[in-house]
Amino acid sequence: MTDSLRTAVRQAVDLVPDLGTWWLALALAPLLLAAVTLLAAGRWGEEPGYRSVRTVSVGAAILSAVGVAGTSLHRPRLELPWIDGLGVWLRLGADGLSIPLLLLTALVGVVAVSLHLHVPQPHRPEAPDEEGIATTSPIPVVRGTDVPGLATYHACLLLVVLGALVAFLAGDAILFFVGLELVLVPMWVLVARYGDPGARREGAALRFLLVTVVGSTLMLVGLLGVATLVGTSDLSVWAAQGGAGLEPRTQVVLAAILLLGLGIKVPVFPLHTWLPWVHSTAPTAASVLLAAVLLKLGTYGMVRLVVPVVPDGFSALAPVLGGLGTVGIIWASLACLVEEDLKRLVAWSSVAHLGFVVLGLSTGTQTGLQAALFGNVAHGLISALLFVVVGGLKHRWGDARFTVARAALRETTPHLGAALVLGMAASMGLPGLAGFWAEIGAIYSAWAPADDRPDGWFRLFAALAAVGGALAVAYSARVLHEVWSGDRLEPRVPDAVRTERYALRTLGALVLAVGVLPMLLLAVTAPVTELVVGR
Amino acid sequence: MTLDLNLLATLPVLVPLLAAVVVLVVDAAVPGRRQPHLWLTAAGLLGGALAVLPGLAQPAGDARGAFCLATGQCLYTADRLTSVLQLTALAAAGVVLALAWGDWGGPSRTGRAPVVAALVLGATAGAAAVPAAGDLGTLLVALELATLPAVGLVALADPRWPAERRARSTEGAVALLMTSLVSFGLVALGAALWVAATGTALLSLPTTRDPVLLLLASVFILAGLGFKLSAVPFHAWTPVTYTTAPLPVTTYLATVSKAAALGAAVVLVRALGEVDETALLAVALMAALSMTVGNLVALVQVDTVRLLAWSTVAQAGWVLLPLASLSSRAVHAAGSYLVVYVLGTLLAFAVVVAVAETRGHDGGGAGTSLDAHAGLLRRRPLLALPLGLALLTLAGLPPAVVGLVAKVVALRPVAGDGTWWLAVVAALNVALGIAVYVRWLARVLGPAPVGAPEPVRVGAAGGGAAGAPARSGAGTDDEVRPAGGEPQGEAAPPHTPARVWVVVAVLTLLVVVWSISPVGIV
Amino acid sequence: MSVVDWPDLTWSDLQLPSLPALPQISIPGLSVPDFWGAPMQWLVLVPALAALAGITLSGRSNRLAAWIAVGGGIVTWLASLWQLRVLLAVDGHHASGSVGPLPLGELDVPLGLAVTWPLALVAATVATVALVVQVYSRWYLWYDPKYPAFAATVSVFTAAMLLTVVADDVILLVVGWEVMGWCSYLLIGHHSTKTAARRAALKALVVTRTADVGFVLGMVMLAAGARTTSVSGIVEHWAAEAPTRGLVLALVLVVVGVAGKSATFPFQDWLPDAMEGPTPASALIHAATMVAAGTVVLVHLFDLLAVTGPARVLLALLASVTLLGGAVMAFAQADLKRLLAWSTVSQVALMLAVLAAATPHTGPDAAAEHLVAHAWFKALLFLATGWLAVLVGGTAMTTVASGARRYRVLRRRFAWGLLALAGVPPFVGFFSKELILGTAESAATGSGGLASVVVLSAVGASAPLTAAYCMRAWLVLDRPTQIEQHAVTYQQEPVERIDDFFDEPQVVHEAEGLERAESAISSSARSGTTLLAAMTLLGSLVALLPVWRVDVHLNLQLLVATLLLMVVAALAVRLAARGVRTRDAAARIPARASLAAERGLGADYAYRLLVATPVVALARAVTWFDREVLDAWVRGAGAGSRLLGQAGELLTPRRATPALALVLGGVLVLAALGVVSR
Amino acid sequence: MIRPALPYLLVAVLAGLGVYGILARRHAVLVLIGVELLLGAAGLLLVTVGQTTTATDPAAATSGQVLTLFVITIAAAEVVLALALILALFRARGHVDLHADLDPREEAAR
Repeated sequence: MTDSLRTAVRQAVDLVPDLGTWWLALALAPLLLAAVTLLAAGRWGEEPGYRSVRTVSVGAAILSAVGVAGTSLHRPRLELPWIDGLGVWLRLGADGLSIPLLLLTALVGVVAVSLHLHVPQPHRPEAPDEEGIATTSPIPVVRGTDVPGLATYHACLLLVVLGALVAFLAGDAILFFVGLELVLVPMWVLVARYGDPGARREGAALRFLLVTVVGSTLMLVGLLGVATLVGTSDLSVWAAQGGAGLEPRTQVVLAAILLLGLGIKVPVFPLHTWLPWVHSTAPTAASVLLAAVLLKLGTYGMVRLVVPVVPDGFSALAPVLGGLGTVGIIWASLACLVEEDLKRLVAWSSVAHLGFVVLGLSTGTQTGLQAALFGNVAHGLISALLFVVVGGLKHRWGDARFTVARAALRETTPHLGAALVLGMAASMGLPGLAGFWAEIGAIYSAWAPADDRPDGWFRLFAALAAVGGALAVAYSARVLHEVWSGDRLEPRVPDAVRTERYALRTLGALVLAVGVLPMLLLAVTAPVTELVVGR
Repeated sequence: MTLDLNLLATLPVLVPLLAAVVVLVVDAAVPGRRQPHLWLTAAGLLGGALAVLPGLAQPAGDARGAFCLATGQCLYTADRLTSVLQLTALAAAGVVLALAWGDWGGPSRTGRAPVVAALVLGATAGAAAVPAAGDLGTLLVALELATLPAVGLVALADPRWPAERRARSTEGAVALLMTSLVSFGLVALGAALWVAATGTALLSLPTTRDPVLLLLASVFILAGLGFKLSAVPFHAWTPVTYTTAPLPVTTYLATVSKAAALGAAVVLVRALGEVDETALLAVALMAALSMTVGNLVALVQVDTVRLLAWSTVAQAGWVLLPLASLSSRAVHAAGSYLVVYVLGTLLAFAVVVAVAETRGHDGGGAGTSLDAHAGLLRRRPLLALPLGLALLTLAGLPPAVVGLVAKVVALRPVAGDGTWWLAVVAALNVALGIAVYVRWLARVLGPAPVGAPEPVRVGAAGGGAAGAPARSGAGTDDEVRPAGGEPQGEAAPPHTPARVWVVVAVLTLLVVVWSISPVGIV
Repeated sequence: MSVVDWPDLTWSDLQLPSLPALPQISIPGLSVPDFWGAPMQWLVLVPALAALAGITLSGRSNRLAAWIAVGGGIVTWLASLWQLRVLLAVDGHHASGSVGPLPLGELDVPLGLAVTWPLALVAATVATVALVVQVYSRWYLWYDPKYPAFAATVSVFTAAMLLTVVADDVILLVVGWEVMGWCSYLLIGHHSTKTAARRAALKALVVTRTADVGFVLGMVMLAAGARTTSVSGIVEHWAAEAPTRGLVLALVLVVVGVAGKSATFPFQDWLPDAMEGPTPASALIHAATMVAAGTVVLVHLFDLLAVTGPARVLLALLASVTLLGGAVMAFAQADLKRLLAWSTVSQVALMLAVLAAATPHTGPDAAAEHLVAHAWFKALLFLATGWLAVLVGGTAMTTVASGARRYRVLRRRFAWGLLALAGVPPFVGFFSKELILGTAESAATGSGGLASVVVLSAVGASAPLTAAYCMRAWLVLDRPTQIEQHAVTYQQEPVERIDDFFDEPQVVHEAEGLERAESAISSSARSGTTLLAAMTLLGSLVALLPVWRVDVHLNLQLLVATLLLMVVAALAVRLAARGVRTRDAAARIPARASLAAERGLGADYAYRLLVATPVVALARAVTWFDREVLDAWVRGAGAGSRLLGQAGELLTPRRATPALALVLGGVLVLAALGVVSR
Repeated sequence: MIRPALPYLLVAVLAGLGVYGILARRHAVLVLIGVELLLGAAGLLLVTVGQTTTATDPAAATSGQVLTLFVITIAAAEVVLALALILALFRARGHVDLHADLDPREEAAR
């Protein structure tokens, strides 16, 4: 059965024409063009209506997704000289490491762009209401309307996706860095201008910007150090050299700087404090992109820029990194147990999940690496799903606190409820859903780390990570207990609108598919991880 | 002793100087004219810039020398980097001229135009000469040629200004002058020590030398240059002078003078760099201090010019940063960074000038405050977008990729060298710097302050709103309400002259093109 | 010493003559194209697909959902039968693949499936019970708008249990294990508008998942040692060497996990609370799936367990305590469903106990057989209870009193179920329990050691206790009523039977008597219970099939002694019940004790005090620390740079002289630095 | 070769006096004189160095003297400008006190 299926798939794939580097152009150009068009359109003359804005941006995102799919299929490589003086080339191309993340980015990009922007309501502190929630509170609008600045909003979203795609496609360290930086300003605008007005959005946006800039600049310092020592910033050369010719001490320093920088972006405990606040402030689509794509840049960077490049340095620091990842798991899960804001809770859970990813990475085994890469994509899908739900809920409720009395989702908004259940189940690492393989893989690989890792410590990490898994169940169940189930029917809020439903279904189906058929992803990443670990 | 004059190579310096002479002659012949002097200035700057071009075209490693000794050492050497710095200085001076055209060309009883024109030409010629200096004498003369006319420019405020304001600009000039005098004293002492240490006034090190004396000499000279770069701790004049000088002159100080100072630093570091790590430590310390102090103080400023002044201090640190390493790329990196910095600063100043002019040019205060920029994007998108690009260039953030590349270039020698502490300080300062510029940018993108006078919209931005009855609030957080329905007495609608638009457009185009394809960096 | 010369029997003497060999039937599954795969693949795939289809296709239609769920159940059941036939043909061991192998680097993850005789029977039992439950729940939740979700969850539950049964890979074991835990959460909390149900669901999930930390770690350790996740590979690897500390630790951890899922002490308290779920869900959880999964997993790993002393002792102690404690608690419950729940606690502990007691010589089959037997009668009892609850409006002992008299159609079902539970011949429970006794005894006298002895005594002691609470339940259910006399003369006209499985049942408020009881239930659900009732008897034959490869001496002395004890216990209960209005022997228990028993002896309080409260306190501490210490650095950096900026602004010289001083000072510092560092 | 200690000592004294003048005086002209002292020290140093290095390096022998001329010329130019500015300051403010605040920060930061 599987063989015939495989043949059929291969034949279908053969039908797709090989456009060479035009695939890359298709992946990137629509985003750029649409973003520029929208920026210009939003600036002069009559602001375009929401329909045309949405059409343009969703169309661009879909086109780009097609381009990304073609790129993943044919894996074209583009090499153009770019900055002569630095020896930086415009090297774009996809490999097994980046393809899953590219596809994730393209998909999440489409989802994020198609979500409706909700008019940020002026924050009004609710008077304590003895009769519970006033039933006369207006039912929020959840469909698209003419929001001021909608065109700019969409342009920013597209730019974020563009930057992430560039970073994932980059075959040059400096280009990767440029992609990383490219997302910052649009993200800042998204949070500062379209964020939750009640949460000091400017402060949150600024903090996001500054903290991540510190991270990426530290990373840049490390990159430049490596580039100078290796003599090029070509990532394939870096990986091929595998740290040969770099002294161990230098490697340790470089790895420390790189990991510190990337650790802020991931974020790794104790550098995580910026994340919950930003998430609780950002508009839904920005949260989705932030969690599903931007955090991945950090872990991807670790796999791409640290593990194969300065292997000795990495293995020297791996116990620390693994330990921090583990502490992050426990820490964030505990925080989730008492967190009262739903969006912050999901953000915290991201910290925990990325803790698993980091733990897997730090083990230095192929199993760990595979689990980490899997966890990257899995977390992307899960967090995107959860943020779509939670963002929608926040808009409907007026804020994201879930400890006050709300209508039970299961009774009033079954679609959102089902998506929340799916997301929470995946988030707790339920087998059959995407999160499981990353979790079990990380725990396993921590129990059986590479030979040069301290066994005892890593086994402790494995045990703690397993405890973290149990805590994840506790907080997920808590959320479901408070939000999903219950007997309240008031205040009524509308269920998921069409775009939300499509988005949730797509993400949910992928969460399930990846969970049931993990080798869809593992097979893609396996050759690369073998190279990375095997050196 | 034979001296091989090769005056052709010195044309970038000579042409502006000749133009200055011509200006003075013309003024003597035909007094009272204003515009011709400015045109002459423009021609002189343009001629200088054209004369640089052959220097740019020469292959790396070659140099055009003039006044060469029999030993082959030249007192004037212009290689490609030097030419780039010269071109930067000349072009920046041209931009400043365009910005100041209305000011300098305005009617004046004292015949200000020719004086100013001659000063600009002289200072620019000095700035062009500094990077090419091959010996201490040339360096000293060129430095002072670049500095003293600039002091004059600061002092020669617009006669239309109120007396108090002019008095302040005189104070600013005094501050600048006093610091420059002391610095010159130090440089002169340093030069003397240099001669004592090496036995020669040439800026190429002989093999026999006294290391301690050489170190002292280099520190003294560095201090003098630090003053011109406004590096900490020689920066104290910067905020005073920047805020009191006329805006175009401030622009001049922030760009042309910086090019000159960097040229001198490059000359010095080239002479010292390969051998003397201790001097490099001094450079590193200055760089780190400048960045940190500049950014920190810039963070709390409420006036755009003061903010730019402190940002200049911080950027001086960035310019010095690559020089703190032994890498052969260092001087080129510093040069590249300087070019990008000048570009960004020019653009920012151009917009600040334009905004200040529309706010009624009373010579400072309200027109340049950060509040004047609030909501600029809604009011004047054609100014706000270039300003945004300029700020992002200075901050080093995409979409102004060129700024980012500049940061990369500046960091690279340090990171490659393994001077980690400095690299980490620099990395932290990237964030600090971004905080500085983003604070401004947020005002530009954000809502206009309620009650602010509604300026007339320019460009195509549907300008019918100003006189219309109060619009409904309709959920726009960026609503600018006409203050009290009163026309606010802005009888003369602020008008941004075409030359400013041209300058803004050209600079913006440069930023954009360089962002897409950063050719010629390093 | 004995007066009577008991014949010396072995278990094989009791077994049926071997089945006529069926080798002439060519099994298509082995030669036909790959598409048909192996039946064990379908066992897992079909219910999973049914669940997916039920969720996605049925929309709001309960009818369509029921078709899908029941259809899936039927196909699954057929697959389980097909599996049996294949197994017959291939001599007892059949392996296959699933979605693997996974490219996980150093770790070999084949994700294989395999099935052997006892487990194939378990699978068949699970499939049957699941089918009956599906049919039954269609009736039970007729009006429930959430029925499609319920049916789909039951399907997933079935798939997960079947996966656990046929898995030959520890990862798959974990998969099935965790999915079951999640499904139990959904099922228990099905009535999510009820606070108690929500709480019970939460508790079930959190308690079992906490114990699963041990399970997962144990499995990971096993796999890490063997560098493979294949169960056969693991057993081969670890059995090759003497038991190491690693193996002991791994198995102890696995035992902890099993204890959680099987509601063994100290994790027992979630199960009685889980009675808040709909009755079909309880039947499924208690009879065939969730709680039995621990037994299945330990059967998979039996070869390792049997050689690991500490893990066996731990299991034996936990199971014995639970076995006796559960039986005692069952006796004291004032609610029929909770009584059954505690009896499940006790019975599952019995399975685990015999696993602890068994030696490689005796094998684990007694546990598997009791699992099968228990599935039949416990499902029957639960479904009958649910039926009765619909008729009388509750499951409290006072409410269900006389139930079996008033609704005579239930009488036989309750009677057979309770008899089987008590282990009375010739019901299925008798055989499995005797097998357990025999296993324990031969292990205790053989090489079983401390664990076997503990288990033997506990099993012996549990028999009368079980009999006692069965008797108590029966006495209450079978209490004669005044109305009963009327029932004879009541209702002679033909009643309207519901023949169509998909017709709406009548709501019976005041149903009295046989016919009304029948008319309250759909005929398919009713025949499901009939099938289960039949199996409590016919299951004995299954228990006597020669596929149970056990070599156990039956000690007839022991057997008779046990039976005698049971009779004595039953009589004692009968005596105690005399004079009580409800005929409830538990009424003799002091009120405080019975109240405490109903509350699970404060286990819930203990959980909260020992686990939940400290964890939450820790969480609060963590968030405080995060906010006030970790984040303070970041905030402080912001505020600090602002302050420093202000300070810098203030310190910047505003006069010419200090500015010049700064210049000169700077030179001095730089020069000094140069000289010093040279 | 004898070490010309006296000139060096004089250089040090001149430089010290210059620094003192710069730091301690508030009258602009006096500060200017301090700067001139500093420059004088530099010139003296140059001359001295030029004298002492004559023997060793004839090619660069004249450097010191030539540089001295440069310094003197530049200093003269500076003085002209400085005096002009000081005059302007006096006209504008009525004093030439360098201890007065130069920085109009309060108004700007208002």
